[in-house]
Amino acid sequence: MDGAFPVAAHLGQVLASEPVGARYHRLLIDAPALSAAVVPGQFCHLLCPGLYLRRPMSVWRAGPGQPLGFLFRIAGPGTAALAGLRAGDVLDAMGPVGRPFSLDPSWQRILVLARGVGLATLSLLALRAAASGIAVTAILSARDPADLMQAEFTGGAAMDLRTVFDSDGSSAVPAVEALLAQDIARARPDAVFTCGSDRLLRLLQTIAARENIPGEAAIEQRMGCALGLCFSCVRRIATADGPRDLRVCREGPVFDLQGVEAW
Amino acid sequence: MDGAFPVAAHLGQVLASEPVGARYHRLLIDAPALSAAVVPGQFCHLLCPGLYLRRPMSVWRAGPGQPLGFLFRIAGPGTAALAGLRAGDVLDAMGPVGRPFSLDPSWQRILVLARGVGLATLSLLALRAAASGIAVTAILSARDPADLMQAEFTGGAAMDLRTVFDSDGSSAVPAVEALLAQDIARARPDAVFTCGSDRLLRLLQTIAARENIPGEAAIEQRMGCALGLCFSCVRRIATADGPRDLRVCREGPVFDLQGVEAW
Amino acid sequence: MVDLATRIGRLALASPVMPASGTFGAELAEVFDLNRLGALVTKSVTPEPRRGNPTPRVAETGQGLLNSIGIPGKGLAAWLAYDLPVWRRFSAPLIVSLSAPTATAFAEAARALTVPGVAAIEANISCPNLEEDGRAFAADPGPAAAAIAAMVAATHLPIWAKLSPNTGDVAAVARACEAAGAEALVVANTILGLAIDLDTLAPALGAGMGGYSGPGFKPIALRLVWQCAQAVRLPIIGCGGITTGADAVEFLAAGATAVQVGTATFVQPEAMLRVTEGIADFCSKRGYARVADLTGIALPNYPRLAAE
Amino acid sequence: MVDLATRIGRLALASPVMPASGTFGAELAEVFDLNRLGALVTKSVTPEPRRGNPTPRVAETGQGLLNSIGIPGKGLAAWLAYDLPVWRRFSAPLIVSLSAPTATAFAEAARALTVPGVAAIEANISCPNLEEDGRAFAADPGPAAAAIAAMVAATHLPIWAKLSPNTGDVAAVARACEAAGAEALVVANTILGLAIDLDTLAPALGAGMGGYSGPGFKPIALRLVWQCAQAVRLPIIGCGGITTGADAVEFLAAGATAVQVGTATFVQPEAMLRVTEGIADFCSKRGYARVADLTGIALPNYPRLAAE
Ligand SMILES: Cc1cc2nc3c(=O)[nH]c(=O)nc-3n(C[C@H](O)[C@H](O)[C@H](O)COP(=O)(O)OP(=O)(O)OC[C@H]3O[C@@H](n4cnc5c(N)ncnc54)[C@H](O)[C@@H]3O)c2cc1C
Ligand SMILES: Cc1cc2nc3c(=O)[nH]c(=O)nc-3n(C[C@H](O)[C@H](O)[C@H](O)COP(=O)(O)OP(=O)(O)OC[C@H]3O[C@@H](n4cnc5c(N)ncnc54)[C@H](O)[C@@H]3O)c2cc1C
Ligand SMILES: Cc1cc2nc3c(=O)[nH]c(=O)nc-3n(C[C@H](O)[C@H](O)[C@H](O)COP(=O)(O)O)c2cc1C
Ligand SMILES: Cc1cc2nc3c(=O)[nH]c(=O)nc-3n(C[C@H](O)[C@H](O)[C@H](O)COP(=O)(O)O)c2cc1C
Ligand code: FES
Ligand code: FES
Repeated sequence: MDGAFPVAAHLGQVLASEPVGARYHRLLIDAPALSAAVVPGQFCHLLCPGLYLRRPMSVWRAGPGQPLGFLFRIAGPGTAALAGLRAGDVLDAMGPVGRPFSLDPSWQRILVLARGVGLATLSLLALRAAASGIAVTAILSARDPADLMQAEFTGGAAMDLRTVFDSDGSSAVPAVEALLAQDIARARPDAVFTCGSDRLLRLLQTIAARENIPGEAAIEQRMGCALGLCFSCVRRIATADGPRDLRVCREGPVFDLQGVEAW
Repeated sequence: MDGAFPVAAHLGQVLASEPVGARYHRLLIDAPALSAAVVPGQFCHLLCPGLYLRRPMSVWRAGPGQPLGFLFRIAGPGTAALAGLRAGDVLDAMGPVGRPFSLDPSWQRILVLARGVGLATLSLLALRAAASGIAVTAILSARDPADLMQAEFTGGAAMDLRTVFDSDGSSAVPAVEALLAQDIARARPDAVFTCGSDRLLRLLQTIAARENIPGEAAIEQRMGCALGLCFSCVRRIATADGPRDLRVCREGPVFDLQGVEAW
Repeated sequence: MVDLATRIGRLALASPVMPASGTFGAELAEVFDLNRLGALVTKSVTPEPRRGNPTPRVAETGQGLLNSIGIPGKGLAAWLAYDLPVWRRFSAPLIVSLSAPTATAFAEAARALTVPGVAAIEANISCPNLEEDGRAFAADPGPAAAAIAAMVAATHLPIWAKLSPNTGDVAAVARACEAAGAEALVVANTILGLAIDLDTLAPALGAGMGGYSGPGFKPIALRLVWQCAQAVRLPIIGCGGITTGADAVEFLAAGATAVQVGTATFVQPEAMLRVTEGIADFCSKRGYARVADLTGIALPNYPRLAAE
Repeated sequence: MVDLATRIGRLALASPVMPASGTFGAELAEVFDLNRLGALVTKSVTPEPRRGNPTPRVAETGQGLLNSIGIPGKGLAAWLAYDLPVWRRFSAPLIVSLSAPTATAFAEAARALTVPGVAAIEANISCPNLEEDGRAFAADPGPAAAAIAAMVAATHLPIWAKLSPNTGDVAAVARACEAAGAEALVVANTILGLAIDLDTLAPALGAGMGGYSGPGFKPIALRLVWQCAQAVRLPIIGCGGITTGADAVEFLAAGATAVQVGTATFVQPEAMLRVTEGIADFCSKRGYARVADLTGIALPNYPRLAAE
């Protein structure tokens, strides 16, 4: 990785390509330089065999000497093509790109609220926090137990886990609100993070504002270049100088929790 | 093969895919119905991986219970893609299409004059003739001995072979003219056939006219549909009612020897 | 069972899928039963015999085809004598594509084509005229309307106007054709393109420029349908790069009542059957009883009355 | 060693390869050294701040990209204050793409852009105006010439006219821009296209129609260059679907003196370097000492004097 040119298209061999549950898929790639450079919250722009545009994908696993990992829902042709990759195939991953999550070594605890593929985006943050001795409270929301990717999220690290489901009503906003209040009362986090659900984003904004806890959210938008060139990926963000259309690929995908306008 | 619908796109497994010399390639395909239906001189329209249009290719080997064979020069992207096929891959071959060579069982002998990939087009005719007891005189022209595909042409059948080369000057038109005159004097053919060289086509026209021997030539033209729909493949042909632009894919690729206008 | 029947002006079609002119012939009956098509559309017929353009007449571009065939043909008289009887053997309605050098010639030819067995005339006022840098009747509202009006006056047969992408204002041309009495619009013909052969450093086609068709042309053809559907109330037959049922559904949703399939047949001779099945599958999966229900569903001003 | 130097009117470029407006930014310096480019071309700057179009602003078509970004930006004053200093850090000549609602606004903005560090103004008179069904200045010779003439009168900087495919007669527009004093033509901007999202049965772009770019657009852009090269003697900068050196050589042979690479950068961030290397390889393999020797080599009337 050339210091002068931090972003590049890396060709990495596929080490593993496996379905996760009924709707998700996992890729592990041998791309040492890229894997070592990624910071939690950043993403890569992936070339999908047979399609024209790249597709943005959060980095789910990364680290010096570790394979680069992606965990995604098969949503359409691009992700279907990625899921079609086999061990030994080559993946063209451009990155690392995007503004990462903030993680202050002096923090004692963080709280993570994730739903669906938001687990993929927040998992690496939780792992790095746990590894650096920061306690992690993780509230994971899914359709039903079968759809929850708990092991994929924790990666074996010790966390205070709460799981809520649509199937038993426990994922309803009032229920999650009670759970959050309880947890924050029990063990107040220094920061909160969320990804994957607009409903939960709005809920966390309210509670964090009330409790006066800083936080960040990772959001999505349809992308062209993922390099800050095309302005196709803007989302409305409240900033110090008022509302602005900011680029999810450049000023994001991680934004201050209170800045993200729900849509 | 449905009698009512003789032409179809057949999906056949690649049995063998091998280079032949430095510039040529050979494909053997498992496509029983198509292989059994082909008559010498006919061709197939082949889907080339990664390209949009099909490419026309003479059938080099065919027959009930035998694999379907193509022998081609790597001329550009389409043929390069075909040469990239591996055993086990699937080839989409549309056919059989085109007007075949005439072969009259009562004939004693035919003479075949072929150059370059013209060998691929004329080989099946020579084989079927030999198999039905018609003697074959074959004059094969090539750059040099290394470029000659003699074994690919004869397929082990007994023929009176003459080979001429650019490398030793023996393929020069006057030399071939002498050779032809000699051969015809020695063993007069009931019909002559040629493919692969305009120079040799013109030569054979002159001699066959003088000797009053019927003949046919197979010619090429850039194609779109290969089904007679688009009129992209026309060549100027002299017919009973004067010169006409005829479709190589439909009224051809085999035409009366004297009808083909050299270009 | 999805109802595939649709109607183009006075004409009732059993299926919304038909071939595009110049990419179809009776020869295709060697591949499948042509009566499974909504209609049969001939190559463009011209009043006089034409030899067509120099070869090569086709070239591949990465995502489609460039052609400069040049409408070769034996001329109208010979067509009536030799080709029409062949077409009469099929039961699907026969649409004769007509191309002519002047409005008067269009009218005379339309009169001559007013014979049993011809269900409608598709006026190819859009074939790029390479001598004039690709300019065609359909490039401007005036000449387009003049040609259509002349034909409407000359025959009781429905006149379909086939529009060209090679214009600065397709909506104006569409309105002009509607006002002139066209009964439907076919949108669209090929768009002018070019490819250079790097071996020869000369145009890949013998004629220089050519008409671009196939998948790479689709987003443009779809946009033309979208613009026309908001400009006129005539039924529109969408055409351009349609290869799958999904492609066809995009055209129907953008305002088309039927579709034509051209270049895709060169790649897969049974493409029109695949497109038909694909449309039916989409309708049943998504709960549309009639393919006609899809027409214009994506338009801002939907429901659109045009197709009625 | 192949000589890649070329000249666009008064401007000498070290390489014929530059980015296409709206697909480039200083951010790309994180991927490679931008001074390896023949020139730097900014996103279109507008006199007033603009928010741009609703999302989604891009959609994939099989063979390219549809976009309806809508030229968002902070406006000319803020651009001069905040962006120009950033661009000044690079040594390659800076071309500012300018878009404005009226000829007068174009002229005033051109005057304001006449500052050290700006090498030329690329007049984006072709950006599809979606409110007007995609019609733009560049759709007709009159408005195009008016805008160019106003800018030429307002600044000593070279004015490059960026033409649109969305016109019925690109040659006429090209001649009008030449007569109005343009120093070069950029051919071309995106062509209007559409895609329908089959899940929602609505346009895939928030704005409805969008500009089509990428490989599927290439044969059309190449044809536009071919037509313009035969209509004017101005140097032409070819643009549309260029992804490889071979693509670029096609444009040069068709009459271009330089090329712009846009959407390809979204797929391969180093695409412009690959294109540059590909052109050099072609020249050395085929024995051309200077890339300038390729300009117009495929034209019927070659040698063409325009590029001189
Ligand atoms: C920064 C970022 C990180 C992401 N990380 C992940 C991840 O870790 N795991 C994961 O499963 N998905 C992730 N996504 C979403 C992923 O990019 C899309 O699901 C993917 O692009 C869909 O492409 P497709 O061709 O499969 O489906 P398409 O047919 O392109 O789209 C299918 C559906 O996905 C939506 N979509 C398409 N592109 C995007 C996009 N760029 N952002 C949001 N929605 C989109 C479409 O609107 C449509 O509803 C991320 C998106 C962004 C912007
Ligand atoms: C009826 C018929 C039978 C043929 N049989 C054989 C065969 O048995 N073996 C063989 O090696 N080749 C055969 N050819 C030629 C073969 O079709 C072309 O070499 C092939 O299409 C080239 O495609 P490409 O993409 O590899 O090269 P391209 O880049 O498409 O073309 C490379 C060169 O081949 C020429 N060419 C392209 N298409 C055709 C075509 N359809 N006909 C003639 N020349 C063309 C081009 O002008 C160019 O000079 C046959 C052609 C026809 C019409
Ligand atoms: C080889 C070829 C020949 C064509 N000939 C005609 C013609 O004679 N008359 C006509 O109106 N359109 C003609 N067209 C245009 C098609 O009818 C159709 O409008 C165009 O190809 C777009 O559809 P597609 O992308 O499905 O091919 C021709 C197209 C091709 C490819
Ligand atoms: C996302 C995007 C934004 C664009 N913005 C502009 C613009 O602001 N001004 C302009 O003149 N052209 C703009 N264009 C057009 C490009 O400059 C170029 O003319 C067109 O994309 C064709 O080239 P390509 O196929 O190499 O992308 C834009 C294109 C894209 C894809
Ligand atoms: S995707 Fe291009 S600016 Fe974000
Ligand atoms: S290739 Fe279409 S008619 Fe012969």
